[in-house]
Amino acid sequence: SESAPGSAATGSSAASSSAGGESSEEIIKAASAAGKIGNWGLGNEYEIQALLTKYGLPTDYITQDFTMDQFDSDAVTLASAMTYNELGLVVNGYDGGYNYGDSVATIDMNDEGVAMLEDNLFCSKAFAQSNPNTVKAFVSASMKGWYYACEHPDEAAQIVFEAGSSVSADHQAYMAKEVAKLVTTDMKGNTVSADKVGQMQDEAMQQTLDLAKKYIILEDASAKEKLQSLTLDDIRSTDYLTYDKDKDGAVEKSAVSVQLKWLPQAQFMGYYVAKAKGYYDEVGLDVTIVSGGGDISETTAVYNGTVDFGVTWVSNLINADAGGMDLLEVAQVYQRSGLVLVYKKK
Amino acid sequence: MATMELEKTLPSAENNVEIMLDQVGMVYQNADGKDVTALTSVSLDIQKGEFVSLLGPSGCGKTTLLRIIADLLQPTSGTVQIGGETPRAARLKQRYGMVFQSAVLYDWRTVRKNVMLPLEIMKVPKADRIERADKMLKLVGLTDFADHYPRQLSGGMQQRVGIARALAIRPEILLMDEPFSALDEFTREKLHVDLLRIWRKTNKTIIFVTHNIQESVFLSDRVCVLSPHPGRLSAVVNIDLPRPRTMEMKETPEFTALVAKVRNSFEGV
Amino acid sequence: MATMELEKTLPSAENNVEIMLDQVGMVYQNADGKDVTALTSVSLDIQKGEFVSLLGPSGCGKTTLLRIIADLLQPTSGTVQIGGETPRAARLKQRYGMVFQSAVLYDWRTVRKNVMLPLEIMKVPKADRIERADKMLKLVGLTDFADHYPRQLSGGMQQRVGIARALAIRPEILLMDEPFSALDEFTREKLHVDLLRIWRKTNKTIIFVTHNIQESVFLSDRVCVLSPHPGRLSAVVNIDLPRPRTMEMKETPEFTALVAKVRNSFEGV
Amino acid sequence: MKQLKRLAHMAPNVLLPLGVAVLLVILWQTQVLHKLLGTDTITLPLPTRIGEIISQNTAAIGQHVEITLTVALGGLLLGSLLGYGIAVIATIFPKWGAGGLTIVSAFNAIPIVALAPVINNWTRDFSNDVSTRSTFAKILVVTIFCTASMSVNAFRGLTELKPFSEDLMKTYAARHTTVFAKLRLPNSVPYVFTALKVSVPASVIGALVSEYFAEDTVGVGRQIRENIVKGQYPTAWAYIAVACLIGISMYAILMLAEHFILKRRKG
Amino acid sequence: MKRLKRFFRSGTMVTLVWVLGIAAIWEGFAYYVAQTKRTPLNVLPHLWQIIGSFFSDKMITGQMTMIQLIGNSCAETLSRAAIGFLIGTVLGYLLALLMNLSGIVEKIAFPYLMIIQMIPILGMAPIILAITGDINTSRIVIAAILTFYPVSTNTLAGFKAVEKEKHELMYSYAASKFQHYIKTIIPSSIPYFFTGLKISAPMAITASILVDTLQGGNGLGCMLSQSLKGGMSRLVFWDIVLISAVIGILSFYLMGLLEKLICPYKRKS
Ligand SMILES: Nc1ncnc2c1ncn2[C@@H]1O[C@H](COP(=O)(O)OP(=O)(O)OP(=O)(O)O)[C@@H](O)[C@H]1O
Ligand SMILES: Nc1ncnc2c1ncn2[C@@H]1O[C@H](COP(=O)(O)OP(=O)(O)OP(=O)(O)O)[C@@H](O)[C@H]1O
Ligand SMILES: Cc1ncc(C[n+]2csc(CCO)c2C)c(N)n1
Ligand SMILES: [Mg+2]
Ligand SMILES: [Mg+2]
Repeated sequence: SESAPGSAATGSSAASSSAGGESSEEIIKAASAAGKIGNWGLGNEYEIQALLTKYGLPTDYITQDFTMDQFDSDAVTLASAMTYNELGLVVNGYDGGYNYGDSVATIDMNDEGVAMLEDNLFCSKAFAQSNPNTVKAFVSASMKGWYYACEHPDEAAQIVFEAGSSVSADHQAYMAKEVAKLVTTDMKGNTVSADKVGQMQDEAMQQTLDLAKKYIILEDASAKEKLQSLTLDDIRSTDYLTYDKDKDGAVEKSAVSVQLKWLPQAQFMGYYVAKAKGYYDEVGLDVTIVSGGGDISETTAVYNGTVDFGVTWVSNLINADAGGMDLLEVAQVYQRSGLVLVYKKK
Repeated sequence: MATMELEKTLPSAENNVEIMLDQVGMVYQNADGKDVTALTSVSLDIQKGEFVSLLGPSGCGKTTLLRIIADLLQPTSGTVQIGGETPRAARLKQRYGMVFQSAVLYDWRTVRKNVMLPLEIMKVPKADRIERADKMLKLVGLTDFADHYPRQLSGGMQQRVGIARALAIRPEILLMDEPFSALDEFTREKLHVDLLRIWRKTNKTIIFVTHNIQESVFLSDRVCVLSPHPGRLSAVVNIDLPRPRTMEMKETPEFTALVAKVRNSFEGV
Repeated sequence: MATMELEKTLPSAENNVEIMLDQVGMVYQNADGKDVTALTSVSLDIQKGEFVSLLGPSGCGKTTLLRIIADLLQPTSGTVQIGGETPRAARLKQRYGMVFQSAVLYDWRTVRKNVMLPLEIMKVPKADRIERADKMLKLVGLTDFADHYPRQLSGGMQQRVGIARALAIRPEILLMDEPFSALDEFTREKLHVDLLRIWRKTNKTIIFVTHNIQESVFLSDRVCVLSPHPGRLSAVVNIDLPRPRTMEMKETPEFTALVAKVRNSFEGV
Repeated sequence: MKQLKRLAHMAPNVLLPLGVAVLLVILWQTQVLHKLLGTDTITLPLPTRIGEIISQNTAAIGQHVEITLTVALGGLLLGSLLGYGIAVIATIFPKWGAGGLTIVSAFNAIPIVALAPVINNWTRDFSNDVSTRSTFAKILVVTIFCTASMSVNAFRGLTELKPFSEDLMKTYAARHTTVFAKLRLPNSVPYVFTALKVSVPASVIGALVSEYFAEDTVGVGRQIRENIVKGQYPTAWAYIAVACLIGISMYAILMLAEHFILKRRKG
Repeated sequence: MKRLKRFFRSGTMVTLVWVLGIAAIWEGFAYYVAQTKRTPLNVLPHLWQIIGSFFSDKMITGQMTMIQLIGNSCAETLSRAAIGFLIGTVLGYLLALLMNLSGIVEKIAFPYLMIIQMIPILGMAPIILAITGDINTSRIVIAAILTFYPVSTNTLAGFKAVEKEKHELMYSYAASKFQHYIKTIIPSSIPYFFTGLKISAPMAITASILVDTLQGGNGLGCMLSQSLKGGMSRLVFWDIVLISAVIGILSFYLMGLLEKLICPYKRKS
């Protein structure tokens, strides 16, 4: 698509990231003073806290629920939103939407320099070591699915919808397009070829790790220590991005499961497409997709072996590793942050 | 078969009639819709200051009749007058004192406070209340237990608290439902004497339910014998033993004869 | 004060002594650590086939003594022998039948099944059980209520079921704790006669607790009077009225004299 | 001397469970427990680690405890009062009241915590200040959580009178208010305690869960959830331990209160 | 005519009026919300919207209509709840038995029963998942844990509530421990046991729904959670709230029905 640098992620044509007159700083300071900045918490707050710190503000926020009612009613004036999900609902008029159109604007974490990497693919180090071929096969088939999905977002949306998603088909289509942008654009706004999906850019990874070290607050002294000592090599490995059946050999474990970070929706279209298109079958895997969003988080589920793979945000993985879970990122799907703060223009 | 003895009183024309029962009947409606006839057509006049016993076997309607007089139950037929008024009016004027078949004490009150309960309701001044309660407790021999809770008392002691409570309000009409049946013979005999003394002093009207023939004869001016299925008044026996009654009287032939007479009026049912 | 009457039996040398109490004493330990002396030094021999009453005011230790004999309680001093053995041995041989002060029926069993309960435990064959239960129910006049549940019965009827149950096991020793105190005089008198008939036929040893003097005199061979604080045996009165006893006897001077004698032995306490 | 004897009598009641607790902690600390349950020291951290976290963060934990206690006690109080009030009304109109109570007890069958997010919506207009309206929403959840058991039990306490005790009042021509003050109210006291035995633990659990969904990111429950979702199990355990302590101490206070208030009746 | 009158006075009528009253209040608020809020579905929908959505043939997810979705989820959740409930009941009962048999077990276990009840179960869930390794198993385990407490404590209370006299009766028959339990202790504890079941049956369902929300998959709680998170129509949430209330109440009544089948003697009059 024709996404230009700087506006790549704020995909809706309506919402723009520079509102006439007011600067981001003024808006953030005003909202902070009123105590009306919102986020979901539970590990999604670090970018917001980094942003607030950047402007010398206290890091308090209101907990948002999973609707945008608080934003609608002005209980929250600067609300967290994912470009592909909540922002779409705020802007658009379809079923479930609030139809604000271009009367809202956003502040983008990527532009502000406080972006952290989000949806990735990970497993436990122990699992990767004892099942290298399974991991490679799963990663490569999944990335093939992602590649196809980014090329054909409408078809991908339809596949997700039929796989049991309950979000409206309209919203699903919107989401697929927006997600494709996150996969194919990096934090600086440069285009990343979709056939490189899964690659780990060290600079973005490092920025994420550095911010995580600063904003993940831990009460557990030994976890704190562990967090500060983490390096990129502790949390990610590029060894599993490609799989050659003939050279590497057959998979060690053929029935595997992956737990998503959230409900079944186009946010995870790559996996649904890989399953529907038979990419997993091709490499000899039988994959179960477990939906997430409950309190048994994907990191916990992977750590204790309930599932084999998980999709999470890099900061969540760092957090879990600091707690001693020994998890390993094996692919980075989103190349830039999908988080924005949305507000109503004056 | 003994001879049947019926001395039903005719409606008295005297104006010191205190309680007047006219053709009183009671039919209970059971949960399953069946009717149970507990009393049929009981007519009886009781004089002011009289001591009357209701005597009869279990289930003959003694308690039912007492509750009708006390306005705790509405008869399904007939009328009741208390001093020319309805039982309700008499109750609202607080003319009744009642001793139930079981003690009916309040767990959360000490013995003394249980006795004081009606006095509180009748707004007797506090100092008076305590004095009157303690006097009654002394009468029933429970002075040492005034600060105990009901659970700490034996069944007989509890029943005595109930009696003390009823006497404390100095009611004009005292209704007693088998008050002494839980007591041993000695406590009972002592209380017989005490009850008669109080009655003589205060000129109460007393209706006393019992199934003990000796007791009824010893205490009463008249014994009303009820018979069951359905409950009705089958005999009224005048007890013309002299007053005051003494324990020794129980061994006199007159007493034995009256007991036999009441017993026969029973068996004639 | 009446003259004191003490006819304590000396330890009998006869070999048909069934129950032998020797200096039996009981001290209860209260929850708050205080000691309560319920019985002191009770010595008494009861012959096989004898009918003995334990008489005394409330709280004098009648139930305590009965429970000690039944091996439901261990005396804190003295010894008890039942047919030369310990109460425990006698209990394990199922020689006892017991009637409690309250009926103690099982809600979930019909009247007949309540009576059958001990027979089940003693592994009496089923057909026998039913036959024996029905016979006992006839005796206590509850044949028509065999298939009712306890809740559907009046208090007096419930107590009769308890009696039928105790008799159904044909115990050699029957221990009865105020079994008739909840009954009206007529039912009670009928049961007196029935109990004596059964006793005569089966030659049981019966210990009968009561606080009714007339009842104790009418039924027993001997009346053991207990006195309270602390409980002790204060008199034993032999009742030499002829057997079989009849209702008419109650009006004889002999009967009245014996009642008076027992009463006096009481008041002398 | 006698007191000593009584203490000795009571000793097994305390010593036995305490002994087991010590044994449990030893098994836990030596990781025998982990082998038995097939788990590891991250999901089930060692007692020393949990203790360490608690002792190193007493100030922060104290703040969260204060907030949770406010919610739990506030909701418990309001819920109990409301429940008692409903019971009183049901006593005044027995026929309609009893039917209404069936409905109220039906609320027990709804996972009320599922309503917590909706209750946030209902209370959004309550105040402009997040902490105020959030506290209000949380207290409301706990209130609803505690109402049913109190109203059902209190109704029983107000109406299940000993036989004839009402008749006794009638013979004194006592007024309804007198019957209420001198008979029904005192009669209901043990029932109130029965209700509290259910609703005290419920209020703590309710407070924790209401914090899960609250707008304000504070409280022991919220900390449990945050740390579990973030994979910080040792810290989550520290807060779970604190939550247990809150529950147990509230229960202990209740038992003591019951002992002192009801001991007279039991003789 | 008479029947109609009866109906208007019956308990069903009272409940009906209440339900209608509450529905009216609900609709009143729903109307207000519909006027004032932009997303009334998130706050308070109309009742007819909720009920209507059940029967709508609109696809709620990619493949299912509302009624299919709820039906499937119900089956999943209820089967897990039922298994957990059964396990919890059996274990709870056994523990109560053990506690009754051994004072030491009771002293040790009882405080821990209390404490388990205090543990925030949702916080514990991930730990239980780690131990069981399977989300469905851990859901069952949690339902069992929550069922366990009320059954155990209530049954134990039932065992302890057996009157002293019943124990003594068994003792006097020299009944074996087994007979004692089978004939006396267990039958008399049944009403208490059912009290426990009546509390824990709705609790098992509630718990099962709550635990569903922890991880994806199928079940009422999963759907409820997805609906709350904007994953599907908010009506799914409201439908499940309604359904869970109905099921919870039904489970309560089911236990009551079972109790009536098992103990017919409890039926009044
Ligand atoms: N509330 C009621 N409903 C139905 N029947 C009743 C009710 N109260 C009493 N009866 C019946 O009425 C009859 C008389 O009962 P009542 O209590 O007056 O007898 P009683 O003479 O006092 O007996 P007791 O000496 O046992 O106290 C009995 O047959 C009893 O079954
Ligand atoms: N378990 C107990 N603990 C302490 N004291 C007891 C206990 N049981 C009985 N007592 C006391 O022992 C004495 C005798 O009691 P017991 O029950 O034997 O009397 P009783 O003669 O059967 O009286 P009643 O005629 O009232 O049944 C009483 O003073 C009583 O308070
Ligand atoms: C428990 C929990 N709550 C909120 C989020 C935030 N979040 C991340 S992805 C996503 C869905 C699409 O926007 C949302 C809401 C989360 N990750 N976990
Ligand atoms: Mg009566
Ligand atoms: Mg006794």
